Amino acid sequence: MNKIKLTIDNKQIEVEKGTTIYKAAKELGIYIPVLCYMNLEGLNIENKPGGCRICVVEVEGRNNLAPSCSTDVWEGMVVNTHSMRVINARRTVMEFILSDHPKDCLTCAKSGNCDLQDMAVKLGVREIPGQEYAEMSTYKIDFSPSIIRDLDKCIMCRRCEMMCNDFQTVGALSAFNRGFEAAVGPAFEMELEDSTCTYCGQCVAVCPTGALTEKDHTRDVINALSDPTKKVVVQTAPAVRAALGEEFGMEPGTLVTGKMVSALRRLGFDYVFDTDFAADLTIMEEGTELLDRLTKYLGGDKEVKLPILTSCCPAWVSFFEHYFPEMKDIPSTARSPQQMFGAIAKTYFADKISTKREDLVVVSIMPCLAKKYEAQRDEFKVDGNPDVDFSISTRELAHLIKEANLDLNILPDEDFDKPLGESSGAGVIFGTTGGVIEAAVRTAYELHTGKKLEKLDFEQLRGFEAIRKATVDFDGTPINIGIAHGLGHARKLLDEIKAGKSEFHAIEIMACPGGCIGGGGQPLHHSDTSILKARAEAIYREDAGKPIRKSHENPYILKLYEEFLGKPMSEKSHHLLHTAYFDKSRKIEIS
Amino acid sequence: MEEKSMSDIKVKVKEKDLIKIQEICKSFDNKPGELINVLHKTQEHFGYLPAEIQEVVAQELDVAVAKVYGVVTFYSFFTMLPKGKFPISICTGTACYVRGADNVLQEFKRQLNIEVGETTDDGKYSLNCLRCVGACGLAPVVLVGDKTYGRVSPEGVKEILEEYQEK
Amino acid sequence: MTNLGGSKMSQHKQIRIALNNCGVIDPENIKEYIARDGYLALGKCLTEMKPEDIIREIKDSGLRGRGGGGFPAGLKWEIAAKNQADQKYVVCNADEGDPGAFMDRSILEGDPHAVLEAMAICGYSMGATKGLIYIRAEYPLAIERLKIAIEQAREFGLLGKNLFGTDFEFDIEIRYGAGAFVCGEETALIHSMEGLRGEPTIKPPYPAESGYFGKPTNVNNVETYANVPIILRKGANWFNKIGTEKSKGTKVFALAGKIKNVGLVEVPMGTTLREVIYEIGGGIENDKKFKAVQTGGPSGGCLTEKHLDTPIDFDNLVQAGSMMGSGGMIVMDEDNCMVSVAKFYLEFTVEESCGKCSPCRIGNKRLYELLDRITQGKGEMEDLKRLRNMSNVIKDTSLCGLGQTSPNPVLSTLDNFYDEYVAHVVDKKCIAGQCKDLMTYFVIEENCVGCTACARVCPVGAITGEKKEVHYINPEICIKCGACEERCKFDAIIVK
Amino acid sequence: MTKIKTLADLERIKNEMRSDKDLNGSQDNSENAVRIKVGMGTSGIASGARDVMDFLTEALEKRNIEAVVSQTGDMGYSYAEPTIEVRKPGQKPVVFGYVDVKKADLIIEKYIKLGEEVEGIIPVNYQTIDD
Repeated sequence: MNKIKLTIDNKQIEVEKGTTIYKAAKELGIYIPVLCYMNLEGLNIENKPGGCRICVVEVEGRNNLAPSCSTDVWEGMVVNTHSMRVINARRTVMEFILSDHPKDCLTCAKSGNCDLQDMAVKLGVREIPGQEYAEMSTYKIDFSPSIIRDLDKCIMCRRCEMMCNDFQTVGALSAFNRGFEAAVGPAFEMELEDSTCTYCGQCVAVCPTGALTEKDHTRDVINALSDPTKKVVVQTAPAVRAALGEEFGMEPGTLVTGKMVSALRRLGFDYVFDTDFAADLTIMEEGTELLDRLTKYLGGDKEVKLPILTSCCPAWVSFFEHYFPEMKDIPSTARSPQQMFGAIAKTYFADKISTKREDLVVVSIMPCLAKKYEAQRDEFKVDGNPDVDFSISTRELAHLIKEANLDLNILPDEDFDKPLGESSGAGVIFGTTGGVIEAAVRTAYELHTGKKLEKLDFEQLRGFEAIRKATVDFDGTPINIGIAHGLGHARKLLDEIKAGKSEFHAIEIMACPGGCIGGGGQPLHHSDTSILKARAEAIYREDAGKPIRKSHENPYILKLYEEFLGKPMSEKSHHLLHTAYFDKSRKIEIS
Repeated sequence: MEEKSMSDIKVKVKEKDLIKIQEICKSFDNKPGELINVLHKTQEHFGYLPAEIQEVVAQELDVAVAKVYGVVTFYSFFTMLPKGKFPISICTGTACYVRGADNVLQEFKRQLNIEVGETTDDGKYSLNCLRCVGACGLAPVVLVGDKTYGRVSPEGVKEILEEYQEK
Repeated sequence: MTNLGGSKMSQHKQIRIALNNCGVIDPENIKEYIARDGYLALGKCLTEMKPEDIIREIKDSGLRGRGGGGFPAGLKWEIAAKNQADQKYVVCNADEGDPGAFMDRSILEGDPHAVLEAMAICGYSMGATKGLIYIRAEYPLAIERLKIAIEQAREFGLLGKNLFGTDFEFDIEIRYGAGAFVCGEETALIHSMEGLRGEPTIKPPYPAESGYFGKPTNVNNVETYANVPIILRKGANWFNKIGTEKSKGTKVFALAGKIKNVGLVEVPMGTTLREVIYEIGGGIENDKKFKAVQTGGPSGGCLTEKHLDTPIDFDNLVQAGSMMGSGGMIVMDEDNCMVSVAKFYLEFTVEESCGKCSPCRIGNKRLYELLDRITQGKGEMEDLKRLRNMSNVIKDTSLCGLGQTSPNPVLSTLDNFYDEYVAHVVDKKCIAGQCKDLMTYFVIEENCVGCTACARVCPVGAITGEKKEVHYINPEICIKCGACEERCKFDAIIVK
Repeated sequence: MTKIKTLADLERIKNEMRSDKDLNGSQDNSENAVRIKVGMGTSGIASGARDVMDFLTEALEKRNIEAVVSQTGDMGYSYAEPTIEVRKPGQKPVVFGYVDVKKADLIIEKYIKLGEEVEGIIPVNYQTIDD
């Protein structure tokens, strides 16, 4: 009985009580333009400050215009979404917004992919009256290792603030100042590098303008590729292949693995490898560590701490370094696949091709911005030379491909190079929430029980629910597994551990919604979460089609151990594939 | 892997300041909802709210320091800069405006050679505007510290400043 | 206009209801309040009336919120009463931010117990046990007296548990504002009390449904509460005989500006502006010519001669292009430039906008810039159209009451003083002589003796002339600092 | 102080105070005392009301005039502040405006002592709820 009848643009509709005008109109196929409003359906993320006022509509009987994103419908409401009063108001408000926005669209990182630009086009803004004497708010630009903040372009939509605080509970960003001077940024307008930012990049992923963008490394990559004295190796993260096609007009969820390889080869990379290989390696190390801790724990060793937490996600690593430093000995010490790849490439592989470390350049293609930060962490450098030289995002790769005049749509499918290009299906699913732990379970189960798994698809570990719990029977030993995506959800699990109330043996955490497929470096989803789901499905599809689906069966991994590392958790592995964590909490010191 | 200090963030404060802030926060049960009350008390004690003090408040109340900064910069009563020994406030409420407060303000700016919100180099005077002290009958009104001056004219500015010259 | 019930017609235009005890009792002595029937209404309510009876009485009285909007107080209470919750709050909005208004401060300084008593009554009627007074930190004396009053009320058992021997308990805490005009808006006020930036949020939900920490909360301002004990003592029928059909009771104004008797005034709704300005206020200072009266502060508008006989009430003022607001009433004379007045208010709004919504954050800035250009003589006729369109859009699209009313000073001056705008734009003249950039300094040849004092004092060398000869001010160079005029002993320099 | 529990308790305090006609809370019940109230709102104080009050208290005592001086809130006459209300025994209260120390002295010497008129009387211009 909670239905409400109303009229929008002379069309009648019946909707649930509590529906907004915006959503009701959408059901009628009327798309009211919105700017600050963002609804990530299925992820429980909604931003509706009602601040931009672009989505205003005329409601009969109401004095002023109503923001459709945040006004609930009522019985008998009569709405007009395109009266001249509305159109004039929208355009005037847009002129206000643009009057305080730089006009350097030609060189803006967001150009062509900018919600604000699209809106200006849609609303037919052709001039900004009074621009010549309009004061503009200005701030200094912040260049962090991963993210560039140019607050001159901030329109106070508050999406980044919401992601950083409500979803990630990082709290690096907040609205500051008042009125015309108001913007969103870290405390004291400090640089992100000095804040508790984890570089998850979700602020960038939702920013509707060029205020938050990635630090672009494509120029560095071009320079490396043009240097005849360098051998350039590239690795591609699993989530990239499930999203790159979108930048070339393909349907979300299109897998472009082969075309991507072929594009990279044409760009001039000497070796096109796969981060998935390193993901398999991660499973070998992390899975062994898990089994080791588990065995000791079940054997009554009180020194051993459980649950073990995954450590592939660099934003997540930063998060616990900032907020839970007292628990820094709980996560697995295994480095992330990106870093394992770099370490192996610059030792094992460099030796194989008889190239000196400093003449080998490792580029990674990542769905992630935190990877840029991770690549330049001191502990991943040898004599100042980083294991991974440049980490570029899926979006940056798309730019490079376009710049090279290549059309991904018509490129042939090609295969990765060997040996670091071979991977199992387990490596592929690292790209989505639940994937790392599923890959680990596949290996840990078989190594622990000595039995072959009947079924490799662990459906109970999959899905988009914020926090998921599952128990896997390890031949009589029930192993409790927790999964969280989003750091706010991770925080809940960590608080439980801190309080001694955690029931889990192992927990997988990824910082971004949906995992890496929803990373801050991916093609922008523009609030359409069905895109994320399609990417996740593509990842699982790729896994299902792989001849080898378990990390410990990857022949090149086995060969790597045989030729170079010895066995998982060996002295050499420890040196190259593991790391330590640091206390990065904000400390008050007595001066 | 050797333990080395990453770019960890350290905030330095004097011990007695730290204890004072902790005391203030505790008096409000360290509730995040009491942030504004805490900031009032803290500013009352320190005269202003520099970054390191905000950091401590943030930690004590378990609020992100960015949020504390967001609150401090929202409210005009809070300041991150120390005020002069003799803070001068010019009422720019409507009644004072209508009776020429702007001319008085300009004269103070000229005489002190500072802008609104600034403090003279010798730390003696700072200049601020405030909205209606409620002494509209005396408009335009100027406050120096707690002392109120009514019906101030631009010509009277020099006289007021002279009072504090020797102090 | 109906005067006080009964046969006796007073010669006085003022009736003091909200100000009943102001300037009469010692605000720091609860006994003096009790001696004037203080806390009698609370006692009666608790011992003789049901919550719904009280709400009915307030509704019947016709009392409307004195903070600006004029929402019926009884209805507000009723909504809060109907929303069930384990905790509810009674909030007093004492964040009087309207520049040039000091009614609430005066009530709190002069009669704090009236507000405490009213809040307790409101708490009983809606089922709340906690009261919060949100007061500007800039009001130290009012805060001090409130603290004393709360302490004394607790001591006398008039706040706390088992009031008047009943099960009802009620206590009050003080929360401090920190200098943000927007916190007068109730959702912003609530956020501020929660320790957040005082940004308003979209209503609904209204505070009566979801307010302080999500609980049903009733927010009224000081003056509204100050009326409550008297209404309950003297009855709704006594109160609703005062005032006009839709606006009952009285309104306190802070009369200021170019008026002889600056001060607090409380008049029955329906009194005309003329009566307030001339009969109570004593007319214009220095016998200058009346030009405009501004009501409603930055949300209101400037009314003129033709509005002087308009009976003051909520609806009439809105119809005239202004609003009641909280009760600031600023009188302006012929020396006040109305474009500058509009600019003054816009400067205020620009400074006080919270920045959350774009029309208020940016639009008001643009309005201000345009007005500034006009006062500098750089305006064009086209700009007047733009002013109006921008104003209308800002009103139409802003999130909260601040932005929805901020263009009122512009619109009302455009409506009532259009000629003055045109004079600035077309003739590049400021009739009131307030806009410096539109003034020119001249030497009156007859008076100039050629002493060269002016040329020597001019900081930009705009004055030329031989000794003992008439001097000349080059308007191209002159920065209009006025130094020459001040220096000339022969009245030979004038400004026009 | 015992807490007020009933309307009768309230009534009792009221009567106590009423019998002490000046409502100032002092126990001085003398019929012969001059009652003075000083308007001490923010603007009154800003205009110097505190000095006036201190002066009055001190001067009246020194000059042996039986008087009770108390503070009150804003009387509403901002333009004429500081303002004081003086009630001589058996007479109607009179409000004086623009009262500085000098004027206060004059009020004591002329109006209170001799009953002579002093400039600056502000006529009452409002009715109360009890009128």
